[in-house]
Amino acid sequence: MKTSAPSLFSAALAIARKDLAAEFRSRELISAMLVFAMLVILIFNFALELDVGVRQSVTAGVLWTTFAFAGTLGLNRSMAVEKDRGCMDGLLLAPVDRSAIFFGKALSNLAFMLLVEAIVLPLYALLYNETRVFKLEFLGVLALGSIGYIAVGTLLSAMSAQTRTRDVLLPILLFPVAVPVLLASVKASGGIIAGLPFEEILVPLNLLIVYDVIFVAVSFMIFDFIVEE
Amino acid sequence: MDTINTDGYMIAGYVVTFASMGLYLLSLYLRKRNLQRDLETYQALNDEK
Amino acid sequence: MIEVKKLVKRFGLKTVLKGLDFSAQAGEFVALLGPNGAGKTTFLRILSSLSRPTLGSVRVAGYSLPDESAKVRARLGVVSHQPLLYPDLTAEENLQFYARMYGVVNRAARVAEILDMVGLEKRRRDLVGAFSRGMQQRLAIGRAVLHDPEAILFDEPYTGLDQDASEMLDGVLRSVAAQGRAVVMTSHDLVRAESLATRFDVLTRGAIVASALRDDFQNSNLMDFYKKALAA
Amino acid sequence: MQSKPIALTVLDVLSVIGIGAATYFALVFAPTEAVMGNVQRVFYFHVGTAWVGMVGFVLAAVAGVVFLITKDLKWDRLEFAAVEVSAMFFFITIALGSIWARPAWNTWWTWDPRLTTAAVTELVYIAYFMLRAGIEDPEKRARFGAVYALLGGLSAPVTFMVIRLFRTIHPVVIGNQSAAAQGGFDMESGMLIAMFVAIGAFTILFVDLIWHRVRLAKLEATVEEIKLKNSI
Repeated sequence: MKTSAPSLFSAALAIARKDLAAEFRSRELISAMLVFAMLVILIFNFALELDVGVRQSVTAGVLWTTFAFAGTLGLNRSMAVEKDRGCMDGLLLAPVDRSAIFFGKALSNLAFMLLVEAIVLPLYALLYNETRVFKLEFLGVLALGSIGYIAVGTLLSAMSAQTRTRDVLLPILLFPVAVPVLLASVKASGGIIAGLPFEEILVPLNLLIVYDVIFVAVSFMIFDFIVEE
Repeated sequence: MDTINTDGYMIAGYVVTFASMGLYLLSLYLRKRNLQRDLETYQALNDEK
Repeated sequence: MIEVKKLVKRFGLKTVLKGLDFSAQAGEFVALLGPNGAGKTTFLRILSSLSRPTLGSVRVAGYSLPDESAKVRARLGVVSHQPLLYPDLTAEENLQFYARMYGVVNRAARVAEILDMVGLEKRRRDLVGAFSRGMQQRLAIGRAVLHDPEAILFDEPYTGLDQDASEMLDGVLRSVAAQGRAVVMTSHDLVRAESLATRFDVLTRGAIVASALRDDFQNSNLMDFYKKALAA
Repeated sequence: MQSKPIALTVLDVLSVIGIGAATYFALVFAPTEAVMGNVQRVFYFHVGTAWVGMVGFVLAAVAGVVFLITKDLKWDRLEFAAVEVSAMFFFITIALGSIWARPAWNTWWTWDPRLTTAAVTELVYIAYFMLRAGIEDPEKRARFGAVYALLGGLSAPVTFMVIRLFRTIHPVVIGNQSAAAQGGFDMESGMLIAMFVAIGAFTILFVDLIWHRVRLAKLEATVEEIKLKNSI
């Protein structure tokens, strides 16, 4: 019987693929995130009285707040699946670098987050007749923001899952360190909706990229310290 | 331009500063005292054994 | 196959393992006996590279831990008291996933072979979440031997199983052990251990305090041996 | 119990003298600011505490990294001491900023980049304490704390740069005067002296408090150890 230890990339893909297959069957995570996201938007609608004048300036903020909250829900659930039945040990037992586990979980978390965004965005556009959210630049910022948010979120969810307070702790840990990625995304995508010239959104965009690079790299490197004993 | 009278704010600021530092020092002291008491109790327990 | 010298493990200020020496050769089936909290699970977690040794040397299949942990993991199968399976995946998908993680060549054939071995061929398309505890545990053993490991660790594999399931598990365990592997099993069920193991080690207070071969025993004095070892 | 080092006693005395001097320089020596009046005198302590709060944050991140590499719990104690002491100082910074903002900008709170970054940092500190409170094992607590201190340390500068994009009315006290800043003032030489005296005094006090806090943590560890010995 022949085996050859899989590369970091193929192990990560296997984990992401496993998560997607399980989610495709149970649909627990996505449906929870979606329902939650829609409720948040509904509440914003009345709380902020999203009429035409207000909408232009707050669309980016409303969407990002919604995605951030829904994101923590998904991150918590995705890590609980590994933790509750000890499956994390199963992953740790595989002959792959521990970074592969981080990479794999981050990939599936990102997929869930992007999927939720892909459903919420058209709904928002439909409800508020706001087609500017489909601008290519807007979608690009959405992807960049999600990457940074999910990278830190995956790392911190692995941490909070091992504490006594568990689910409650994740947003408390995540939001203060994710402030840059959320605010830069809001600033950049708000600028795009307002039709500002590209130079004006370049600064937040650069900061977003800087954050992504730093935090993807650092999370990747220090994940080992979170799972060892 | 006239100088505004803001003495009250100044006093409030210094009160807050020294109160915070004082409280912190107090908490350090109390924690230390309690730990030393614990230590003595446990050591006495150890000696009995 | 497994070579442990002067192993110390501390959790914070608590010392769980205190200079433990242990070895197991290929073909040996070692039952690790001892009361709860003696450090059996901790010991197996260190052997399986889930936990780092504080001091001492640990070698598994010729590689040392924790420096060559990936190589050790490739040659080691582990069954814990949790099945390490995903309830929302089918039996087949679970094995497929782990086969990918271990880089098993010719995946489909190997997965079919394993399902056949643990007697779950007919249930391969059923969700693991719907399996009984005994079926899950059999599948967990299948998962652990997917990559044909040189050494296998069982941590209380009988936890939560009824009589029938235990007997079925006995069969699977025997067939797994009979292939020249080194097997280490923790258990506090002396009867089960006695029928399977070739050697009995007693682990208590962080060290191995006694060791005996099956051949050393005339019938049924394992209990005496165990009690004497604990009392010493 | 380790006896108190002479250097620490010297540092205690220096801290008291330093803070006394800083208070004198701030309240008496420095000239009254022409527009804002006496409230401007909180500025010296505002800068002093903000400085040590920032230093403490960087120190915590660095100590965290050193801990992750060396696994020596003394670095964890330094990290925790740095976070606790800076959290206290940052609280003063924020409170003083708020007190200054009221007469200067006619509001208790403004979403100014520096003030907001300080507030976000304070939230990171609080999250840090909550994280540590939720973990039993001291070694794991230290590891997770170090990771979080590092993440917080890395995100703080980016937070500052991002919030600066939104708006500022914070006066730039050294360097170019920003047109957008209101309530700024030109620093006279007496004010500069008072500011540097405050920075110096708070730095001494900061080192002194951290030292005390580290000693307290050592004492905690000792008690913990004896407690454990007793329970066995």
